Amino acid sequence: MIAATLSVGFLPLVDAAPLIVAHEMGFAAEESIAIELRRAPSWSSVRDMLSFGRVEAAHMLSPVPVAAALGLGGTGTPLSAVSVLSANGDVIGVSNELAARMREGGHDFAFNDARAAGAALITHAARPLRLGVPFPFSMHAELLYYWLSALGLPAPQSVDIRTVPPSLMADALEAGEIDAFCVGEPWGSMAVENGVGTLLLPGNAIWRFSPEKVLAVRSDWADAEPELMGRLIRAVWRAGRWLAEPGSPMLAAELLSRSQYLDLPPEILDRALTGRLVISPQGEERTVPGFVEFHHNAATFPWRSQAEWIGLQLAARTGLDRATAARSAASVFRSDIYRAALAPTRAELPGASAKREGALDAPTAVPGASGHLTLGPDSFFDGRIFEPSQS
Amino acid sequence: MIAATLSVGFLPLVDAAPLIVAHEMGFAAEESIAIELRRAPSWSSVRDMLSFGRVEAAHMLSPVPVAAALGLGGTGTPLSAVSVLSANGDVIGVSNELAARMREGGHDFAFNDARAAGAALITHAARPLRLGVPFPFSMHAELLYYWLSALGLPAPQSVDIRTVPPSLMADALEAGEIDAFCVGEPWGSMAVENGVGTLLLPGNAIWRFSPEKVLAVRSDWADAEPELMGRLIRAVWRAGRWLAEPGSPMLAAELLSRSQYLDLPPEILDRALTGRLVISPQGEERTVPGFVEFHHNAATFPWRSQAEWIGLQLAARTGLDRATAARSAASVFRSDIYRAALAPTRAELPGASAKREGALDAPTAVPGASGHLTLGPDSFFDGRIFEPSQS
Amino acid sequence: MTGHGFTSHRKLAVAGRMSAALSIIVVEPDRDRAMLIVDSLREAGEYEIHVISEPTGLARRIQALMPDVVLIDIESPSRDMLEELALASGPLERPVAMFVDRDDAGLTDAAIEAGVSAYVVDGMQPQRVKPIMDAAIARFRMFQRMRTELAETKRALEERKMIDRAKGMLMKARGVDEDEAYALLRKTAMDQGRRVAEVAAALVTAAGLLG
Amino acid sequence: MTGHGFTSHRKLAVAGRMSAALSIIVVEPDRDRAMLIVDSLREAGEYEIHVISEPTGLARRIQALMPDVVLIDIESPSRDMLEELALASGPLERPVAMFVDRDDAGLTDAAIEAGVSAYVVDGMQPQRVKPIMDAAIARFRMFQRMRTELAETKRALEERKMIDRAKGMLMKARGVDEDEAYALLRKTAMDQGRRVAEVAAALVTAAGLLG
Repeated sequence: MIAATLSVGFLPLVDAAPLIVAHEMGFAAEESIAIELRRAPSWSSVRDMLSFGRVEAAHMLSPVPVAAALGLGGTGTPLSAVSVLSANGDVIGVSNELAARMREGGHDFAFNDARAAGAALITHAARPLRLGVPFPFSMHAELLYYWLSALGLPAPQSVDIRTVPPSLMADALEAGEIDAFCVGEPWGSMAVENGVGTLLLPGNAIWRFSPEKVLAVRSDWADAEPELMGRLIRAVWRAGRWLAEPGSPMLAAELLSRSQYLDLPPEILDRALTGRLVISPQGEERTVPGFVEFHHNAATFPWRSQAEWIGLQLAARTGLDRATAARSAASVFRSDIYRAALAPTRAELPGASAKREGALDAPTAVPGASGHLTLGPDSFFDGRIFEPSQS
Repeated sequence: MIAATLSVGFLPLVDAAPLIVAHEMGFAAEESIAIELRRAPSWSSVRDMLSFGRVEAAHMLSPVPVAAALGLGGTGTPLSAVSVLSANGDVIGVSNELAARMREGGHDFAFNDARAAGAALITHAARPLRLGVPFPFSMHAELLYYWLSALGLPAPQSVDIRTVPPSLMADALEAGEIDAFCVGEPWGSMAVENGVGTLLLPGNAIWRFSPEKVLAVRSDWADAEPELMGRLIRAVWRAGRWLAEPGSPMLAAELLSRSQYLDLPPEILDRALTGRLVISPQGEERTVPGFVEFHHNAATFPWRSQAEWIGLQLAARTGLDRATAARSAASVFRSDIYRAALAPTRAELPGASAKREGALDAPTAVPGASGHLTLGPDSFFDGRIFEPSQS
Repeated sequence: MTGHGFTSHRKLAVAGRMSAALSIIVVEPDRDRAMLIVDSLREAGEYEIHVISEPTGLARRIQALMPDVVLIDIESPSRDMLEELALASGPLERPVAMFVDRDDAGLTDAAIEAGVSAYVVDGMQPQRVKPIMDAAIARFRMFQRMRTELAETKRALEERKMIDRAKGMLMKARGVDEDEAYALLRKTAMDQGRRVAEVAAALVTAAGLLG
Repeated sequence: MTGHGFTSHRKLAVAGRMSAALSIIVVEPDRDRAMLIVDSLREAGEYEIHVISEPTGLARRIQALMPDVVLIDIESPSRDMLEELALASGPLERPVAMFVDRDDAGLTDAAIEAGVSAYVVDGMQPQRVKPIMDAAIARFRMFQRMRTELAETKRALEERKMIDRAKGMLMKARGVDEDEAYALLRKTAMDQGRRVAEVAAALVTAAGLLG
């Protein structure tokens, strides 16, 4: 008995995997719902599909619903993040020309040292540095700003930020419209594969555990259909749990590669899913533990402190009141809904709904709703710790 | 609890699949036995391993235990065929040079007309026709004799038969030591793949349902260890049943391809397992229904009439008394042991233990031990029917 | 002949959608026991229950109702009856629990190989139906996941093999090398807006037909 | 503390081999019920039965005895207890049947996801143990076959991917085309007496290490 068919918007990215898997592997059917996946060409398009009610839920950049709550961008429709879909998963890449200058200057492309990579980029890039990001309100933009600003290049003020849909990032780099980018996989790898770029850093070299995509719904829909939403959250949670099993990434790459989803060779998708990236057209490989995380370390828990961090970054740039922004932002990540939805499952839920972001350098056991739960490292590259005001 | 480890000899052939699958897919373990597979280089070697007690059971040419019972070849150790392992599965191939002459003469290599193919072969081959078979006592030899003799080339009298181990058949053809061969797969396909031969006929174009390989044991071991033997028979039967499932051939090809078994690319093994053969180095394809059969149509039932047919062919060539030979031969195919072993399973067993060989032109329902059972076509290309005297 | 056919719970329309109440077909020849089972299930949760008294009507009712779960109570089946019932109930499409009073024929293996998610030798006891049904559902799901995973993995492997085979055919037919053969497949796929695997499969099939 | 530990049936040596009598570990705190269960099983077939009275010793006994089947009777487990027991019994290596008197916590899903082959909410009733055990064994085997098939299919796909990846690396490193890259892999494999997939895996791993 299918209770309902839910339309869900997504962008062709590796981190749409939990939604694609929930559908293809039957986790949605187990919850008596059908998921109808609608591919969109850009983030503004997905956001509008959701805001205007053309889809019930969406694969969404975590800062988008926060920005909407702060009155930035969007259509004024309040959105809620009822689950995180994935942590990490972005890559920063540079043009081959810039990469060559950085190599000449002695940079080793070790792919794990944000400080060294940032210093080399700042030293060797032309001014102003032209950076491509998929959307103004995105973890991509936040990571770049945090990183470059911490290293002495005040961003976004001193850089030229351009919005380029993920699938066009390689083209923009090739056309010389940008010097570098931060993008979700597989579009960084596609730039490498097409011979137009070299990868410089994974996103988690800047922030070890950033909430990358969320499952977003209209807040009024969340109020009206708590039961259906619970089914969707559980289906997606089971999909993420399946993705974390050792044998799953290979098969997930096959599912994602199909024409209605990413329509790219599975070999390219394997890179992000296994954390083994090819960083240059010469074929150099780098292994990145935790490159993208769908389940472990409570990856899908929507921490109010994550939303607050995002909200305060946005507030600082736009001059909004910090306390108001923190409050509004924190209310967007619905840990209450997530908890209620997962109560009937075997999910281990954290005892608190906010944490000091950046405080963990190593896997750490924390109190869970029943027993213990392990959280992974979530430190920032510069060691700063964010103390949330809300919880 | 593993009751025993049984050593089983085999030759690297596609029709060793039931034994390899019984081990790899855990059917042996389900019967609380372990199978230790020992690869042999030639049929005489497998026979001797079995006769001298170095293995408990073997993948064996169906005529070998019959010949032993008739006092032909072998070491005098009585052997029993406790199950058929596979029906059909051989191919007849010719050298490229001979194939070219046959093509010039108008033969179409349709791969399904034993009469036309035989006539073309007899017309265009040099005299004496030099034929490679894997062993003197083999279904390969019997099929060639039956076919050529029926078409007016008395065999073996008027042909030059040479024994060549299956894996060396392509080399013998390339070296010009033989003009044609009958061999089990994948060695016919390997001759094609190496560019040295063209396939002329599948074995089942001569006899639609011939018992090709049997599970052979020493008769005294069969008496001493009925329980263990039952376990082995059931494990192999389950493996055959699994092989007959639609999704299995592809995976079977992968298992068989491993270095300890056939050590050949799975793509070559797929051909026999799916009945889609590439018959010439030019890549021509032919589809052969029932090319090799591991389960359907009671393929593994050791019909006493099959053994008797083999025995009488051997007797006719060697001048043995027909009645004695028929009796001795029929006692080698142990339908009694097979029935007892499969009683606890869901196998549908035929009511009788002998049948008129060659009498069925189409799938036919026959009385089974409980309900009905379908037998497939088993006709000879020349329409003759063999009436067994024993049952 | 096919039973009382009463429905214990009507489908609820929620916001224009159907409710997700599990629909259950109960095959129970004993009318009194059927009532007790329905009552017991109703107490345990919100279900849409259809009772049929004779298994002969099962296949037709299943076609009509597409139930989420099938519970079959049958005294002491023969093997043929068991296999027929298992087949009719569609055990690969939904959880099926089979209850027998006695298993004289030792049919446990047959029942489980036929795909039933629960085979209970003790008859259908009203107070025990719910936990058995829950276990059957959980087991069916686990099995279904694995079957999906296996099917998808096989499909992926099959596609790769198909591509390799098509490449081999092109290499022979056009005298090109492997790279060129793949480029040709990819170009055809792009031109036709299809996947490389689809183009490869079409090529291999066509060759088989022409063969 | 870990129970009576009696063995109802000694292993028989048959022609230098062990008998294939199924060995069963029964976890049953109630000594009287344990006796009844052992008697009931003995009547039904030839088994080697070990009874332990407390689940705390289970993991150790399983290591020592490597039983074919584990039957666990436990009144009303908490989720933690259930998962711990399931883990200790090794439900992916052998059939495990778990009997609970009451399932207050609704742990059916958890038990089945943990891999137990039977989860029975009615306690361990001596006269019903045998058919439940048979069903658990049949189900375990079916599941095991599918797991094997899935693992082998994944392995085959993985190997192909590895070969493709190694080919790609060679093409880049040596500037050769796909055919030549494969020929190089095959030659290395033949020289080393290894499979192409193994050589490819070694190459890919080495590149990862060097990377």
